[in-house]
Amino acid sequence: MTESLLSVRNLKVDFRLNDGTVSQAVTHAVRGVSFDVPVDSTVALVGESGSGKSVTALAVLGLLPKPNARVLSGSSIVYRNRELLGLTPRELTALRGAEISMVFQEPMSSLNPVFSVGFQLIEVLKKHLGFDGKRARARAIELLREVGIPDPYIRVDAYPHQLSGGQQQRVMIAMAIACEPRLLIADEPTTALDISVQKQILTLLYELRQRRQMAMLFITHDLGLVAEIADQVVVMRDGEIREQGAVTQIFSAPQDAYTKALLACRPPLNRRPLRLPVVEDFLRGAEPGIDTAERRRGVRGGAEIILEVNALSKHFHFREGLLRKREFKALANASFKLAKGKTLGVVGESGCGKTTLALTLMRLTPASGGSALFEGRDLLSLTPEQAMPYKRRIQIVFQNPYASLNPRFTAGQILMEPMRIHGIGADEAARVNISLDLMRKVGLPQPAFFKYPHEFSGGQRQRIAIARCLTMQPDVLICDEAVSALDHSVQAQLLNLLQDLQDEFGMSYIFISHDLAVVKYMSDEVMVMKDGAIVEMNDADAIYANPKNSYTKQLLASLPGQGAAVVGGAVS
Amino acid sequence: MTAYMIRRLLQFVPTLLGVVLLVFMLFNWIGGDPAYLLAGKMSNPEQIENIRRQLGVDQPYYVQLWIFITQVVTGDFGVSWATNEKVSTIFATRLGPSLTVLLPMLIVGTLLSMVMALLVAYRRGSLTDRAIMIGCTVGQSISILVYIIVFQYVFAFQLGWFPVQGWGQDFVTNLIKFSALPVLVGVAVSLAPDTRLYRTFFLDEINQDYVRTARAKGMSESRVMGVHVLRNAAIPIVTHVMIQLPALLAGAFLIERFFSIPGIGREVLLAVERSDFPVIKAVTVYVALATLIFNLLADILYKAVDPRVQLK
Amino acid sequence: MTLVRVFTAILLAATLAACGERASPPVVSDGADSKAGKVLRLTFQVAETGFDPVKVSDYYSGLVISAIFDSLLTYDYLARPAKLKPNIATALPRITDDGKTYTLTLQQGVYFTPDPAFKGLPHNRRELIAADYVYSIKRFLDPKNRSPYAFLFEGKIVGLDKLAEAAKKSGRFDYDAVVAGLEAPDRYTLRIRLTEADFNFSHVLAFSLVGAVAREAIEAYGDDTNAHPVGTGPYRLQRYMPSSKIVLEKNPGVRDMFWHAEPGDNAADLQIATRMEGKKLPQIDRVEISVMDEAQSRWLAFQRRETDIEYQLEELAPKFMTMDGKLKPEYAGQGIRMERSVDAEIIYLFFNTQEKIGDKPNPLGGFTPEKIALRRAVAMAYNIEDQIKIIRKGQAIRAYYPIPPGVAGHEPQYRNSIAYDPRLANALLDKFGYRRSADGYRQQPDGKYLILKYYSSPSERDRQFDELMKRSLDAIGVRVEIHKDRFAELIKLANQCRLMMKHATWIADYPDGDNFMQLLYGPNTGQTNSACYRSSAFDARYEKSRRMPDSAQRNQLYREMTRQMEVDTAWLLTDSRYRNVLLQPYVIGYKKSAVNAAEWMYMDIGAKEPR
Amino acid sequence: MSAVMTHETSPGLWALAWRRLRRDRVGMVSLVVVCAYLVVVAAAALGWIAADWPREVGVNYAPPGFAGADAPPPQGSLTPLPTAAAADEPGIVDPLADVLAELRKGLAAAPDAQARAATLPLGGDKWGRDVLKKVVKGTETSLVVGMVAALLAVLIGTVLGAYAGYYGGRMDDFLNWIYSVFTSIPYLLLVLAIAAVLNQKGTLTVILILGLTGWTGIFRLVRAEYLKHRTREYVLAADAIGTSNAQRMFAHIFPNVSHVVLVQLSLHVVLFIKSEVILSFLGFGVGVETVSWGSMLNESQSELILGKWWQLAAATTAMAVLVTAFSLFTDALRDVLDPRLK
Repeated sequence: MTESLLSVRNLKVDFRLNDGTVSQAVTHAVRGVSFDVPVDSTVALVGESGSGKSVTALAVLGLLPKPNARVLSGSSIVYRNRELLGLTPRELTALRGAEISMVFQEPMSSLNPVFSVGFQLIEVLKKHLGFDGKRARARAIELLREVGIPDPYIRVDAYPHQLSGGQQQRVMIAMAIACEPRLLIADEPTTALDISVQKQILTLLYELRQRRQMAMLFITHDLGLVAEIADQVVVMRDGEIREQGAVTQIFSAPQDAYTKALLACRPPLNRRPLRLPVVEDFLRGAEPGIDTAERRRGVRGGAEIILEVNALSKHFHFREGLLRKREFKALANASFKLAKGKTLGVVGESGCGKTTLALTLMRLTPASGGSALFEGRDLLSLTPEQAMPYKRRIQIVFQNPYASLNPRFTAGQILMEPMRIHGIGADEAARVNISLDLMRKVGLPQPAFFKYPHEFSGGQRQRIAIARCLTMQPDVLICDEAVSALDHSVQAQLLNLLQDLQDEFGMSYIFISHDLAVVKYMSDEVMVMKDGAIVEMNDADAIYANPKNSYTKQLLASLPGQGAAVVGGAVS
Repeated sequence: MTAYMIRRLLQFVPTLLGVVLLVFMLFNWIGGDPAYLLAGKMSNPEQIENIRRQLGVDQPYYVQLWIFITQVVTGDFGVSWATNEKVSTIFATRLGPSLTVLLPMLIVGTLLSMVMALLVAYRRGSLTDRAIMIGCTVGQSISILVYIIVFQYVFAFQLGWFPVQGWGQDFVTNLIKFSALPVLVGVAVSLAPDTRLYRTFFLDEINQDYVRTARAKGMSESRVMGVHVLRNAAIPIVTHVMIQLPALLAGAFLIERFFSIPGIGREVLLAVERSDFPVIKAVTVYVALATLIFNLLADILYKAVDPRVQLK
Repeated sequence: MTLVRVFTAILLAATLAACGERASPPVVSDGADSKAGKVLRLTFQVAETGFDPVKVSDYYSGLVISAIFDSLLTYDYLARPAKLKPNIATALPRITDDGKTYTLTLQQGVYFTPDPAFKGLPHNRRELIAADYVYSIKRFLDPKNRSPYAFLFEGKIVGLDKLAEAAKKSGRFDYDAVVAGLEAPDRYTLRIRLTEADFNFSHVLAFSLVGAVAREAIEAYGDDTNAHPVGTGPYRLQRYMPSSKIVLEKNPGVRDMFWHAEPGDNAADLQIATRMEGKKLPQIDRVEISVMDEAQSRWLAFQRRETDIEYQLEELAPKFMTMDGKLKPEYAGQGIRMERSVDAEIIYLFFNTQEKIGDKPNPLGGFTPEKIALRRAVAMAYNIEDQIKIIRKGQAIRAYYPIPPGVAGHEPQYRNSIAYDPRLANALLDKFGYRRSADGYRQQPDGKYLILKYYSSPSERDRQFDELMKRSLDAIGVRVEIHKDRFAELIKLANQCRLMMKHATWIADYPDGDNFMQLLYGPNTGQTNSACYRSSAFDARYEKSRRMPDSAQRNQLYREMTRQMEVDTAWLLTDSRYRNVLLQPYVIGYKKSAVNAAEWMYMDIGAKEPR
Repeated sequence: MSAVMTHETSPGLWALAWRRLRRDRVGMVSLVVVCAYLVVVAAAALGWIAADWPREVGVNYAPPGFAGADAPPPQGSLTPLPTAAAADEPGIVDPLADVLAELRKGLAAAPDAQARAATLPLGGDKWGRDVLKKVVKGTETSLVVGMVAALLAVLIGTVLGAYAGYYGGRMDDFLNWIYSVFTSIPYLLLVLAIAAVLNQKGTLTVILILGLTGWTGIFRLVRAEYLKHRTREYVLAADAIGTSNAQRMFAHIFPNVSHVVLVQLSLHVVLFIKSEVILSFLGFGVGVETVSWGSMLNESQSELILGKWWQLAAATTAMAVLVTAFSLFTDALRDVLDPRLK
């Protein structure tokens, strides 16, 4: 290994869970982490939520939230032979942005909304390079061009909200590289972006690093991404390093069970195992062999149709000018059929109308036109009273497990409520029995019945949400990004559960996600949406193998491992 | 933008109509009959009837309401029943003194509490922060009446630093000499709650991601707080101040009364005591209008300081 | 950028503040400020309403009006009881025709202050003539002016009411019409013919609001006459910020007047007379009046010598006075003087004597013995001594007689027949069957719930009266409910005989007993007789008294009437307030006017020594 | 079957909030102070203490005990004139003359007036009433006024805000119209107008004035909360399972905005206690049958300059301590109920 630019030794960070009161529980966010970032290379810090990866990154720049976080003694962060822990504020500010800079996850909130991007760039140049206003502005425009912002002369005066998410992240990167730092720390720089944009940003970072010969500490939860960009990989879990090594070694011969699990739990693109391996399997030591049995997907002609959607539209109106109204078509003429017992995957980037489709089908927002025939009746034209018996037949699981359960209800209350409304179960005792039964089915322990949502993890909450739907024995279950907010290892568990339930109850799924791999794994048919319209629909395997629409092609091209040097994601 | 303004201005109409109706009902229908007061010490029914005719209060309610609405539209509220002074003159002449006290009070108070709030927000959780916050809470818990009584007694009377009360003829004298103590009282009263409020504004901003970005860029703490945080926190503060002003116009009556400042608030009290309906009507409508306009101004100003805001 | 806006706002405020003054009479252009000369600074505790004599009724507006306008007659500055004296008239009126015709001759060479209204005349001014008084008196009855003092002339002057009646019909008062009872046979003679004999009409002519206005000015200023007084008096309005600041300056063209008065037999009067006699009037060049609502502010201001004279500090009196009515030595030592007098007013608690209030029975009204007993018991239970000692802070004297000191007809030796005696009041109520129910409060003799309603306005002062009333009536087991309403509303209710019990104040319009005794005259119910008291015994005597000049016979009638009122217990007379006027050491010649007129023209400012 | 399960008590959000509050020292001290006041209020309301506050036990303006007594004032200069019989004027007959004469004879000699204290613990007011007892009684009135008025305002604001925010559209337009009308009218005029309409009826009027004018801020906040919550996924989920609008508004959303309402309730108690003082100054305070901090401060306005500072000091202190404690408690409450801490 070459000369080390940054070396972290035995880093320990404690967090006080602060709510303004005196003594608090302390969590050990980072428990003795050591790794090196060599000159002119990329080190990826990989881990799921709570692994301590971001805390480690923030500790390098001394940006840990002041009153709550504490770096324990014995820790050491050495940058070019200088100990960073214990620098004076003045020394730190001289270092930040000049020698070491950082890019964050949420570009929108990380840029100051009330200053133009030019102002924010110029600020750095003035501070560290001592440029005067004119020179700084010229340099800012140059930087914007370098990170690929079109029309940099104009955009330099734009405010962050006037740029797209990808452009905002480019501006962040421009700010980070403005003073030619030797080390760039990128903390999940692509996570908040649409898939097609993710790819561009990754490429940009990759190229910049190469061109400028700076080192990069790349932090991510997505092991798949790492393959394309990193030289070294550090895998973290619960504040500790599970494994570190060269990227090829990690991908080809992972030593740690957790690393192995992380690699295996993503749905592969080229196969469709009956079950996805989960972390527990690996940690238990019972490393599952490659399951050769595969699930057959696809809708064959003549399948029974449970839901037929025709020309479904949803328009929103915005005021424009004094009297004019601008129409925004969130959903335009969507028509499709859902086969009984099958899964229809819906993919598309943010704003494509996926969620509007779900809400409209659920009658949660009124449709502007079209019909949705369920057992021959148009669900959308029913009166609220008429719709009541159909309500339980179509149910939905939402994306955010933290928002979709009423925090003031216990799990039991959440499960009992729909049964009471629809008169399911003979009496309360019967309903309690059904609830407990379902809870077991979705993998929740019995005492959970009396617990409140905040006592559950994200995955457990989604299980409750699923159980809530099951109480009504729906025929159609819409999963609106139901697993997107979860860690990959948890995603796998939930996907397995959904699959098991479909097998048991024969429900039809409308599976909405931006995650192409997950959709492919789960779906019989896939529907691609863009700007409120369905651009392509076909059997899952067909569409992935042979996309017809140019947009579909573009989307699929952004899948990790498609056309990149290193084959990642679904390494076999 | 123009379309937005026009639409907002059109929205004034129903609100003003509501104000007109409510005021008309409250004061005309159920409120007092000024004829007896105006009739003087020895009034006979005939005189009362004459006065009622002169004032137009003998007309059916719908006619009076219609007259009121015409007055609102034309902006001509006629003359005060008590003094025969033109109502528009009353309003115009009382506005100056009110503003001479209110604006310095608002400006000094806002600046002071902003500085205090910024300081304690930066040192949040520290002993200073807690001490100042508890001090503010205590300060806030004392009635404005006590502030006025005690300040007037101590600063004007015992120490003689200020005139006890009064109002002069030229702006500078009024501002320097007569407004000083009322402004001081006003600032003392508003300092505690405003500091507390602005502190929360600052705290909301301090935890934002862009602050971390600014630090990561190597900006000094003073620049982070004084430029990045301040500019963002200024948005709710400016709005708060703008929206306060019309309410203060009639709301500073205690200060105006104790310091004999011929402002709007004192005029309102006088008008109510005298059942001077034209003045009450005018003040209500003007203040309501001012409230609406200042709300609109606050929104426009909001746009000026916050580029994210789109006025549609 | 925010700052720029703020400064714009300040500039705007400055502009507004500069426009904050109402335009003063535009002729005043000389640097009156620079040669201000002797300045008298004082305060009003209540805002004035304006300076058009026919449009105002409040005390403070009246004071300013008395300094700007001239009435035909006036009162001697020092003589007490008040003594009439010619002012614009060359002598007291010739009263002929058995008190029905009044003839006066005016001084020549008296001019109105210059004003643009007199455009075209030399120096923009005009001489005062008898026709001005004709016009000025007519204005009181013009319906458009809705004058609060119309009653001074209503039904009194031959032919004038007919003109007013016609004006009500046509909507326009014909000032050019000839009125038989109001004539100016020549430029300087005024003849007034009354509908019936009235020997007190001279008081009306001396009333400060019956001053001469100029028709040109009134017509020129239209609705705004309240802010543009144009008179002949010693002062004119120089600067006016309504409800805040009034500045008077010496009328530059004032007629020659010299200080002369008849001092009473006391040292104070004599001292004033020695210092002032023969001086040219007025001595004070400028009077600056500020309106200050709060007594605390006024007292602090006086103490810091921001004001020269302080008229009324009732509730703060203990601050500067000892219990026996002297100025405290620490203030006397500074040379501050106090001029103490009793106001020509009475304060009384009236009981509604009508049997019904609206359509509900009035537990307090009627003339059956048990109703009188209830009123008497209330009167005996009400603790006047506490009212004077605690609410008035000792700054009032007991009132026993409906006519206060200093007013013709006052009886200093009169003995009241109702004394404070709650024990007797209790016994009286027991006797008449007002039994106590379980909660300790009394019922009506017929077993009905007894509840008395006392009315007052929502001020801190009135709250003290409420407390006293409740304490007093609790002592005899009578339940009282306090009703609060705005002043205007209370007047309305009083005129409609809808108030059961309330304190009322009557301040003399002119120093004659009739002004007070009419308060109990039956036909004045609905006007000034708030007790709605109707007693044939009283009314007969009152009617008789009206046809008499001030005399012993009239006083005898007044005594009987007073006794009758006591027997029927329509009122409980409580007190008349002291007026403790504080004067800075250099203020000379102050004596409280016998009527509501300004003293400033008779006063002077001496040299101010450093404090 | 539920009987089989061991009923583990699981801490709900309220219980968690309480746990957090228990750890907040300032918050707990404030709570204790507020509770102490409530105990005093309860005791006063039940008549256990200060029931005899109207009794005049001291000399007028008796100074507080620690300040020492004033020199006794010289005996009253008011010597009333002897009374006369009505009959001394000819022709005037007093119908009660005989009765009175008879009764007068029956009355024994007047008992000696009770001796009055020269000093009182916290001084006396102008009638010689005990300021300490007045403060206690005033605490009762002011706190009750503040709490009941706050409840009223919160009730109005919450119900209207819930309807406006939840339903949106026409309902929102209409309620917003009422809101903007109320907020556009100068508060002073609104108070005076409503006071005039209600007529003076004592404590209840004060509560009504404060409640009817003070709901607007709560309305705005609750409306915003409902606007936010009605599109939250848990509400959509509740809609999806077929709950009614009323169930969603009150059973689902309300518990989740209740912390906002609770904090507003607490804030408004303080606000209204302070507003009561201003109402008293305007003459629309409580009636003479009771006493409040506002009426005391208002009385003491003119007393201070006479050197009688104790009523001002007592009322101000009592109020400052409560309001401070209440405000600090509100802060603590806001902190522990902050949904971000869940």
